[in-house]
Amino acid sequence: MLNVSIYRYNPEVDQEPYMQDFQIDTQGKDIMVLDVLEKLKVEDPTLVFRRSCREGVCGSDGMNISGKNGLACVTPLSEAVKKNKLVIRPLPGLPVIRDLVIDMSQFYAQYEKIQPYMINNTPAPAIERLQSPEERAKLDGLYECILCACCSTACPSFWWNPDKFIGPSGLLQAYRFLADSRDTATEERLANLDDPFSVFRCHGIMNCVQVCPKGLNPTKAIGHIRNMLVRSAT
Amino acid sequence: MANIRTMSFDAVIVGGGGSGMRAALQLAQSGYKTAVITKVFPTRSHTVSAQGGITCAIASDDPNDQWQWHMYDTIKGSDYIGDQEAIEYMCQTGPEAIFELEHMGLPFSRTEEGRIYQRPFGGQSKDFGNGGQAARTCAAADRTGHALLHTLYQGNLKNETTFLNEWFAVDIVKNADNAVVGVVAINIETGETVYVKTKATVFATGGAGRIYASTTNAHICTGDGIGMALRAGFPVQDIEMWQFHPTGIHGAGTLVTEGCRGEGGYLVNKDGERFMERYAPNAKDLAGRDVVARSMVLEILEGRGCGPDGDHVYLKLDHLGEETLNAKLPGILELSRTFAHADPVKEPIPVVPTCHYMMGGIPTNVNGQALTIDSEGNDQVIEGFYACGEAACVSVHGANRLGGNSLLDLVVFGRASGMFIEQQLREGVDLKDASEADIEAAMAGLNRLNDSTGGENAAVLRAELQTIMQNYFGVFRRGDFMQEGIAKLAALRPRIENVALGDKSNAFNTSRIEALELQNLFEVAEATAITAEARTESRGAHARDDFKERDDENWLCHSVFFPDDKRVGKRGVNFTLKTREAFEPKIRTY
Amino acid sequence: MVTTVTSLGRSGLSDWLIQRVSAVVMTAYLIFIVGYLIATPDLTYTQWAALNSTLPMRMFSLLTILSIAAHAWIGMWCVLTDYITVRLIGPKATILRIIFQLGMMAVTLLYVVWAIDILWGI
Amino acid sequence: MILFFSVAVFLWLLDASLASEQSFDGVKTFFANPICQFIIWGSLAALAYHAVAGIRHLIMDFGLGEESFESGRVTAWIALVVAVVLIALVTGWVFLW
Repeated sequence: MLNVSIYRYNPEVDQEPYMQDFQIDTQGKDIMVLDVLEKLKVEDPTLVFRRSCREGVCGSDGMNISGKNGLACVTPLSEAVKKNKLVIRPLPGLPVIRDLVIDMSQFYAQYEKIQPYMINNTPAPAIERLQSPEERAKLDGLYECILCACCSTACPSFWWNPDKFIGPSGLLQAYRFLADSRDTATEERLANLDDPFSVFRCHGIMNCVQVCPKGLNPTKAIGHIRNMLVRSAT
Repeated sequence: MANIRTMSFDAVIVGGGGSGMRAALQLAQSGYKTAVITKVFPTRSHTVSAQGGITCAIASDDPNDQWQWHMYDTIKGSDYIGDQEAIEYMCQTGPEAIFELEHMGLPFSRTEEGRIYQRPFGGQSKDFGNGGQAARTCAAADRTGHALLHTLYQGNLKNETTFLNEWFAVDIVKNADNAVVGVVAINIETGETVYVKTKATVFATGGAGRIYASTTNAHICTGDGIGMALRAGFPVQDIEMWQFHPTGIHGAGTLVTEGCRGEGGYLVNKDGERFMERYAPNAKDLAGRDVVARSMVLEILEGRGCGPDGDHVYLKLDHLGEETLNAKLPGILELSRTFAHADPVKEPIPVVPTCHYMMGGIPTNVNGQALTIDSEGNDQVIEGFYACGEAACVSVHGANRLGGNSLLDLVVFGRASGMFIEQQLREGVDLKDASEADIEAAMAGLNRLNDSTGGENAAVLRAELQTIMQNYFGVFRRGDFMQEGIAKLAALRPRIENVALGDKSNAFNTSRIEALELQNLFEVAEATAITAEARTESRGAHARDDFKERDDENWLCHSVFFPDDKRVGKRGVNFTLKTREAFEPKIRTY
Repeated sequence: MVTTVTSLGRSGLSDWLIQRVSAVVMTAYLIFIVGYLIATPDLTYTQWAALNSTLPMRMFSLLTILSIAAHAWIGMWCVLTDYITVRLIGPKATILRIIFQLGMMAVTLLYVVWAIDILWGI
Repeated sequence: MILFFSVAVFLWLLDASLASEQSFDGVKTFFANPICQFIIWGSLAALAYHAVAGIRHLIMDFGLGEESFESGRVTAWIALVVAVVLIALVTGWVFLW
């Protein structure tokens, strides 16, 4: 039997959050953490968590699994269980709505702030805008972000200033558009980032890199943004 | 009790996936007050899981490519019950829709010339089947759906669409004229129930793959739009047509893109034989999906399956080399390592045909207007009601969808619906307001669930439903078996209508949502079962042991399921092309 | 763009650059002084005073103290805006932070004046 | 914080050592007092650690080490080891000199 400890909080009932212990028979199989949650929800329908694609591409089920942020659907028990115990908490740093569901509006607000869309006001050609494979390769490691918030909620700078520091996820996306040969708003984008908080609160702690379930590297992207800022200023 | 808050919009789109967001984008750009009701944050929608690409004749891989060839492939793929007018519209408009997406920033992979990279997919040919394999599927590595969905969300952010994120539409509100004037929806976070009033209700609610036990579909693919439409008394079309994708990861059900075979991968049985050469000598592993899936099941049934239980076959990719795999199929490497514990660089992936796509849905015309059929058998537009994407059956897929055509379907018809509604709104839409009683009627199901006291666990009932569908309505079907399945479903209905609500709280109550989803799943399953039993032929994805041949005399038509009397009717297939004479049905071989 | 009035350079980039340049200056000074002290174990007052009264050395020391001031200002501002924020401790945070900041600015200024006084008072 | 206030200590030292011959000698005797030694040691140790970590950051800012998580981990360890060595040297210098 596997011991599972889960963070519980229902604002309608509970004065404050608590950890609830469950036991589950996994029959020794190396299933995913999400499978465990699904099984537990059959027993206890009041257990609440988000999930959708169950294959690590939609970003719904980001949570703190045995101390590390990750996606429940692609985290096997063999990685998450320590001493026959699995501890599941919501992603840290943002308000909890209920159980493992957090209020991500602050996270999304930072994403929206970087103007996460292509800006190119030159007349569009009748076909696609051409882009060489080399130029396109610059977007690899950037466009794959699934907005799961594992990185930003692992970042102390984001914990302290979630309203001012854009956070690793938003900055990765900021660089995704800065790096796109088709985007023409580079100067405007850089100007919007050149304050002491938006980018420069990154202190290179690299928690984001450690937890990203897609293996992306926001710290590196932030470094690129900084270099672009330096170059544009000189 | 009907004293609920009303929110008003010019247009409301239910569903924040690819087609819903494409429609919303069109309307938001036009300046009309548009809202998207979506039960998950938009980028969590199932479009995100599409991998291989979006098929369209943009003439990048082959400068001489023609949309007419794509049209021919699609009609042939549909086993001739795809509406030719709709297919013509899709293939012809496609390039424009793709270039728009590119201009919006979709990070397509590129060719040396800087154009969009295209890869071969199943069922693709040049020169109307005479020029060999074509490469027509536009790709962003093997994450095309993800790239597409995020790009569309970004476009909507830019145009300031209103998003009702994590809201769940419960039922359709109809006025005295039987026109659709909005939906009742729940804000999942607070539990508040609201009447969302609008002049145009667009259902872009996606598929319902979760009616089967083994599916590539996300947990959220529960056919909510189909369930709502059926409960409102509106018919669905070709709902028996379910595509089984040849390559779902054995055990997990996770999708492995057809692009793997497009890039040169192939299937082998336990003897290491490339068996598709026997079933489809020309196209081999790139035959239509229905053909490949059936061949795989036959291999397994005839004892040539792999693994200790002989219940799957292998997809071989290692001969492509690590570099190609990393460049072209990075997502597949990740998925296979995670879910199959197999590294495709070194070993084959265990795969099995898995429920993937609902070809049927709410019948619509090319403008996205939902249709019903009157007593004389004529199409009749349902005022105020639209559908696009997988939930709709504009019928570009007929009895079998070609790989890469779903993404094209959703952008082309999401866009078309948006453009048409824009025009309607400009001309003025005059629908009677819903009465208290009308709203009350739409609340009935939810109220009954909220007041429920006894009943069985939703998860248990759902599993039972999925098992029935898997066992009786799978890749191969047989009349007596299906009748048994229908009887089992009939016995299940009262139990599902009486499902227990184990959590009555208002704060982010996912149990309530799952109970409502279960009822939607059931409606889809029942319609599927009854229609499948009625179609006494084999066509496309619908393969019957007791009627092995295609029967063009009786069944070269759409099936239409009417929920009120659970009757299966027929509707003619459109054989009118604007640009040339229609393609007549031929025997379909690959 | 997040606007703020109490940071030194107002732009994140200039703050960041100042932080790096001042760090280089301080490191150089530190290495020089430590090296000098190790190289001359029996340091006398005369040697020490002579060294510090040359113009280049005075400039170097001055530059260093200015670097310390800027470096500390930016660094402390960062720490204060991380931990003493309205989010963490409520509306009194702003007042509290301004008090801390004013105190820090006063001390920093004092350091600079004091240092100039020392260097040119030899 | 420690560093910020230790600036005062160093300035005072500088002031005293440069004011006159007597006060220069005063500084020398000051160094013999264990409590004062400890204050100096603490300030220098903090400075050493801060400087090493700062230099690591400078190096990373120049994009060396690919900014990968692995190199981050490795350089953090290196920085820590170098800092410990320096602090040991500082200890020797302050207390044994």
